[in-house]
Amino acid sequence: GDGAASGGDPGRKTIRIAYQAFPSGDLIVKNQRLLEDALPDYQITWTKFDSGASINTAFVAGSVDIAAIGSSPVARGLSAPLNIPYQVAFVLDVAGDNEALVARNGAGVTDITGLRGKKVGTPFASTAHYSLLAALDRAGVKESELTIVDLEPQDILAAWTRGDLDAAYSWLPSLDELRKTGTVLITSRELATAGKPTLDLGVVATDFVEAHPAAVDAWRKAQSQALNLIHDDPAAAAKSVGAELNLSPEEAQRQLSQGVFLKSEDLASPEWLGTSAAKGKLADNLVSAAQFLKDQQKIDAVPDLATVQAAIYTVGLPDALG
Amino acid sequence: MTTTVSASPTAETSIGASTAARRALAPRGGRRRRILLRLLALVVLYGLWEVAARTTGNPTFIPSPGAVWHQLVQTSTTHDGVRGYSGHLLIEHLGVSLRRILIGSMIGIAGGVLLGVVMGTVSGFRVVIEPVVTFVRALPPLAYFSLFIIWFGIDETPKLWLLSIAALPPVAVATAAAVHSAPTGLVEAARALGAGRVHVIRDVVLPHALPEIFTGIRIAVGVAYSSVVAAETINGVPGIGGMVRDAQRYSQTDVVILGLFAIGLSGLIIDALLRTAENRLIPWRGQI
Amino acid sequence: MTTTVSASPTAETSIGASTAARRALAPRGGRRRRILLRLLALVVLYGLWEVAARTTGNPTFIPSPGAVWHQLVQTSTTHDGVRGYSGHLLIEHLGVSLRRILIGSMIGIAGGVLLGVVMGTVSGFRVVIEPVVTFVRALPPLAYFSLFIIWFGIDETPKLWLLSIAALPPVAVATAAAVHSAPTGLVEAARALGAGRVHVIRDVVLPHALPEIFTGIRIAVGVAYSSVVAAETINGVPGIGGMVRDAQRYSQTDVVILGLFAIGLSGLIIDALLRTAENRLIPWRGQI
Amino acid sequence: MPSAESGDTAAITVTDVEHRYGEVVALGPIDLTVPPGEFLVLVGASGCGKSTLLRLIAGFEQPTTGTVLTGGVPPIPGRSAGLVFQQPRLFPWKTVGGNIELALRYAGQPTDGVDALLNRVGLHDVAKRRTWQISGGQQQRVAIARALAADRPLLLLDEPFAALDALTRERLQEDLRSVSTAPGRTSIFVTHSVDEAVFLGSRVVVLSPRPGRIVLDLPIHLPRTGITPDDLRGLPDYAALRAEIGHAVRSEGASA
Amino acid sequence: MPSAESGDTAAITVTDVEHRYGEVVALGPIDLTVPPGEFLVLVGASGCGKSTLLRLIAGFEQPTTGTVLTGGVPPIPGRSAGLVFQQPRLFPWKTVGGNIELALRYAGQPTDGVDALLNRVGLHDVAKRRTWQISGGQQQRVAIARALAADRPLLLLDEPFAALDALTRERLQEDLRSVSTAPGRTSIFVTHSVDEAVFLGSRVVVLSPRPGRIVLDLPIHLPRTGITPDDLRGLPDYAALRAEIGHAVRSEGASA
Ligand SMILES: Nc1ncnc2c1ncn2[C@@H]1O[C@H](COP(=O)(O)OP(=O)(O)OP(=O)(O)O)[C@@H](O)[C@H]1O
Ligand SMILES: Nc1ncnc2c1ncn2[C@@H]1O[C@H](COP(=O)(O)OP(=O)(O)OP(=O)(O)O)[C@@H](O)[C@H]1O
Ligand SMILES: [Mg+2]
Ligand SMILES: [Mg+2]
Repeated sequence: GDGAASGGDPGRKTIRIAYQAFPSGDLIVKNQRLLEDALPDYQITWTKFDSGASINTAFVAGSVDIAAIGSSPVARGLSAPLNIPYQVAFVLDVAGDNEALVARNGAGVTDITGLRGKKVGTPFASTAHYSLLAALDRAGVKESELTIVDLEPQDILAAWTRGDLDAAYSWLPSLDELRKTGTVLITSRELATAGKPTLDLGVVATDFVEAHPAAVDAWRKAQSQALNLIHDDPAAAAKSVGAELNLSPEEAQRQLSQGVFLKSEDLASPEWLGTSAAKGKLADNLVSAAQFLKDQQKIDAVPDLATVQAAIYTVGLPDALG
Repeated sequence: MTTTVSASPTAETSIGASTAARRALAPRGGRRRRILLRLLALVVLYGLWEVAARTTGNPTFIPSPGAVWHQLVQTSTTHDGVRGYSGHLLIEHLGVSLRRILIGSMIGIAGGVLLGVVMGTVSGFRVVIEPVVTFVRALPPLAYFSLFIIWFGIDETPKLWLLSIAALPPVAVATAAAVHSAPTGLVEAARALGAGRVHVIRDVVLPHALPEIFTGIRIAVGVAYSSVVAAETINGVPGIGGMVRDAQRYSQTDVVILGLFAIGLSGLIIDALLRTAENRLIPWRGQI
Repeated sequence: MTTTVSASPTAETSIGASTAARRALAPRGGRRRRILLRLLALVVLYGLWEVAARTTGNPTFIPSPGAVWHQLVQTSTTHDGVRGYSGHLLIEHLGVSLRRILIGSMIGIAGGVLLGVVMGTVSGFRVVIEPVVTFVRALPPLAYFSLFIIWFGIDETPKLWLLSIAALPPVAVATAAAVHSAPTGLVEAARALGAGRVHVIRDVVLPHALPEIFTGIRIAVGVAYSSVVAAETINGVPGIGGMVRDAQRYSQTDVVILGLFAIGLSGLIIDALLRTAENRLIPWRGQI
Repeated sequence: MPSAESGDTAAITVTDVEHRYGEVVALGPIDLTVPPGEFLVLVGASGCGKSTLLRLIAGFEQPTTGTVLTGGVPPIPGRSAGLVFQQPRLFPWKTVGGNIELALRYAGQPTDGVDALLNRVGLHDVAKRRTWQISGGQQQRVAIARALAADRPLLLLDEPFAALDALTRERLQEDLRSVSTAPGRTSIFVTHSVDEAVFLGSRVVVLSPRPGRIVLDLPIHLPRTGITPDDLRGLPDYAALRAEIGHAVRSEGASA
Repeated sequence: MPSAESGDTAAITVTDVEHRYGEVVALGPIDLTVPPGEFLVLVGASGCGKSTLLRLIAGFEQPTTGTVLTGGVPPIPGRSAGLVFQQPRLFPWKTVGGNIELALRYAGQPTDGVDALLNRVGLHDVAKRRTWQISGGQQQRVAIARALAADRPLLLLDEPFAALDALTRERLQEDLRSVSTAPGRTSIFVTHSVDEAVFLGSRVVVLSPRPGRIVLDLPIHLPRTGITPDDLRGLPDYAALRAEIGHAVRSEGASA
């Protein structure tokens, strides 16, 4: 294993990208080889990861340069004790209707307050977990008033079918199955509007940013190209995503349609990344996610806003997204 | 390796130079030396750890002994109104998991011995069951665990199933192999005395297999132990595996290490108990 | 269980009624019967599966045999420009994983035998190493895998480490136990003939331990097999474990089942090879 | 052999039996009929097939050709006959007493007979010992005691006294003689001692070296009762029989 | 014993030795000095400690009290003496030939001597067999051959011929006698046969029943060369010695 970190070596023309199997522009970049075409003299390896936690671990090991990762793990990575030296350089998507809290028909739950004393499943440490707790908080339900069960999405489905769960916060594709026999209590889209968005971010190791700024630019360009494709030619986008996820194009398109994909020009807006002059609200969002983790006793301390802002890579914005 | 009456079962064996006299001395001088050696090893390990932690200087890489100690205190007490880790004390996490491991191992061991004996003695049964056992024991628990949820829900049952299925194969394989190589001479001797099939199994085959069965059991308990995280991926809190998993996802390496220590140390104790039982039950070791 | 020259090593053993004559017949009549019994069992299993699939009617829970077969074809061919599953054919996934399992097992087995022999013969060494081995083998791979990632990166090395560490303990425990119970009489016989310590180990202790070592190896390979999904949680594609995990995440239960079949069947083949080797190498089974 | 039908219990009929282990011809062809009540002593060179013959009669081997019948039916191990193997074959997981107790239990006897049986073979204070904590001769005696636990009409003994000193051997010989004179008792006794053969046997069979065939089948007509062993040995017939058997054994060329 | 210093190779000095296994007193106290060249035959009841004494001299046991020296130094197993155990103790993972080959290799001898050694103990065609595919007497002979592989000045034999027929036994006795008359050869030979004791020994030691003590220590002065075995057995001295030893063995009460 080339665990030894050498991302800071400008002479080394390799990019190690960690991706995850959720529908996003990242998969289009991979599938259509946008980055390979843009950087022909770089050797690019794509590695699939199945959780933000393992990507954080890989960053600690110095095994990856660029990654697609949820906002919750990023908040953890930027906080003590991890303090991973990486920069948030892209917003891949915002959770929309593709993540939701669903109550099982027959459980007698009609709204979030009705969850008191019930059993709710969600994958711990995920964006869904974060959203669930945010939703409970908003509805004034204390975490101790219900049982939250740690389950992977596919296991949620199994337990759900058996009737072991009263509700679940999960994402596609298992969410589709849940909705068939349940009612949606809240979606991440609503939480986002209410100021608790969960996002999938693109992060780049700091030493890689410093050594290969041009490559990072090319990567951001490729990502915005993919975002534009999702908006302009959903069918073509779905085909690529479907190929990566072993899904039919129709199914991929349906899943894509439930997420929120920013327009590339929105990325540099104050709402998200912002610019070098004025960092966007993404930093506040990450700080509040960290605060949430601190309350959960999962991290030692919440990083201050300035630290997080320094970890937002806005060099060349908005033009760099061309 | 001499034929002595008084050889303490825990006396050290050293081929090539052991005599009755050395043996007789071993239990005393040996115990002291053993404890000293182990203490020394512990100190050396501690030193290495401390040095490694200092030089890397990254608590996610290698948390310092102090940090782990601090977590031990934190997770064993109620502080700031929070009880231990995820609302349970360390000892509670460990207790719940130990219970699961013990029940799971027990079921697995009982099943394994039974299967092993039947496989070793009833050929018609073996022909069908042996491939099934071999097939099943190659399967990764993580791959079929979801099926367990479908069948058994998310509470204790699937965890116990997983642990049982993890513990069964080593015992079954060891038992079947040992039964299969029952000593012809003694089997014949029993039969010449009028022993029936069941007698032969009870009085010759099983006693002869006992040492190997014990080896299988010790391996099985180890495997069950090392499956506890897998078993507790689902609804695993309280539970030491669930705790470790949780800590891992939040990169709380010190808690992970603490959990590993709790698992490893309790594993050591259980293995020591098993070895004591083994030495008691098998006085004829080395005499066959 | 009689003392015969020609007893085929695969002949069936049935305590209580086997004689030279029966044995001589067994290989032929036995083989046919064996194959018939197994075919029958397969047919019965298939029937049960088909019925279960039909009655539940939910392909996410129990996919039908046909669906799994379809996936076998799909993942073994290039269709619609997509090559197999995740860009690799089933056989490639399996090949990559088998390579990992074999290398990992080999390292683990070599290390296990070495450790076991040293633990069984050098008492000073055992005192320190045995608790360490017992400690380590209780640790769940899932708990320390992230440490491996941190130390060894995300490529082959951590996977091979995990598989080696999974395979080592059964072999080490079995070897140490077998070495520990080396037959006093034969050890003395060798020493009386002038054998030195190393000779005794090579010519008495190891041959005597061979059956148990083999049992340990068979268990170890099984454990390595069942750890392949854990080893391939990170950067596991291509790899059968990575494939299964991926499929699991998308509730493609038919692919999961297909993967389980691939794992189980290749496990069966490897175990059969090991047993053949065992029977060849240990003609004295049952004679001691 | 027509004589097989004559004895209906514990008689042994070996008809035209040859035994091979794979390629190795170990025994025969042999014809032998033992009527009930006989004490047959089997003598022959090392490797001539004595143990093989006993195993055939006990039912542990099937003859390659020919038939073996005991009491008119094919032998079943553990049913037809008691057997003392050439090696003690004690169970190491049982104490000495435990070994005997097991034998008593298999024989359906009360298990308090352990000490009596041990006494009978001249052993005291060893019931609680482990099987490897007694000497070679003591092990052999435990094996004999184990076989005596069941009171079977047919007893097969494969060099049971080989590891015993003269005195112990003589005591056990006398015990065996008194047991085997009970009506209907049949014994086959393998030994290398010609003296023992004449002393114990009502008939002595000498086998040729491998593959063993019968070269001498000699009835011993010595007084069995009302005579001390020393007087018995002093009889002129005794010396003559010894000489005849010794000659038969020696004249049979090289041992295998 | 002062005489210990007289012989500087292969002499055995047993001084005031007692041996216990735990509580069990197995042997002694015993004093015994064996000068080089002696062929000492050890006789005694079953369980009197003969094997124990041999194990002490071979270095496999340490005396509970007293000292054992061979060649003036404490014995080291496998260095000081060759030893034939009471049981054959063949390695089942080796063929018969493999067992002998191993012994030759340990002894630093060329391994092509396997067949010669097997011939010497009267075995042919068994080199390729497995150890459980030969008879009990054949196993015992393989064990003897194995011990003969190394040409040691001190040879300890624990009832080596117990399972052998008269003819084979006589042949091996002669072989052993010719080997042991080589200068400087010392042997200790355990047997239950008084005849064998007189025939082989240059000295016979009789032990009392457990715990064994020396009750008779008898030098045998019979012509060793230029006489046929049969003539030797015909000498009047021979019969007298037999009688004396036989009497000593018998008079020693009950066996342990
Ligand atoms: N399993 C076997 N495979 C091949 N040959 C065998 C086997 N068992 C015995 N033999 C051979 O068969 C012959 C007869 O063996 P058996 O044990 O009956 O001899 P025995 O008369 O009892 O000899 P001993 O007096 O030495 O005990 C011997 O030559 C022996 O080598
Ligand atoms: N390991 C042991 N533990 C306890 N007692 C033992 C042990 N080994 C031997 N003995 C006892 O010590 C005594 C001497 O044993 P040893 O084997 O030396 O006798 P032996 O003279 O060789 O007898 P045999 O002629 O029967 O072989 C016996 O009474 C025996 O029961
Ligand atoms: Mg025999
Ligand atoms: Mg002895």
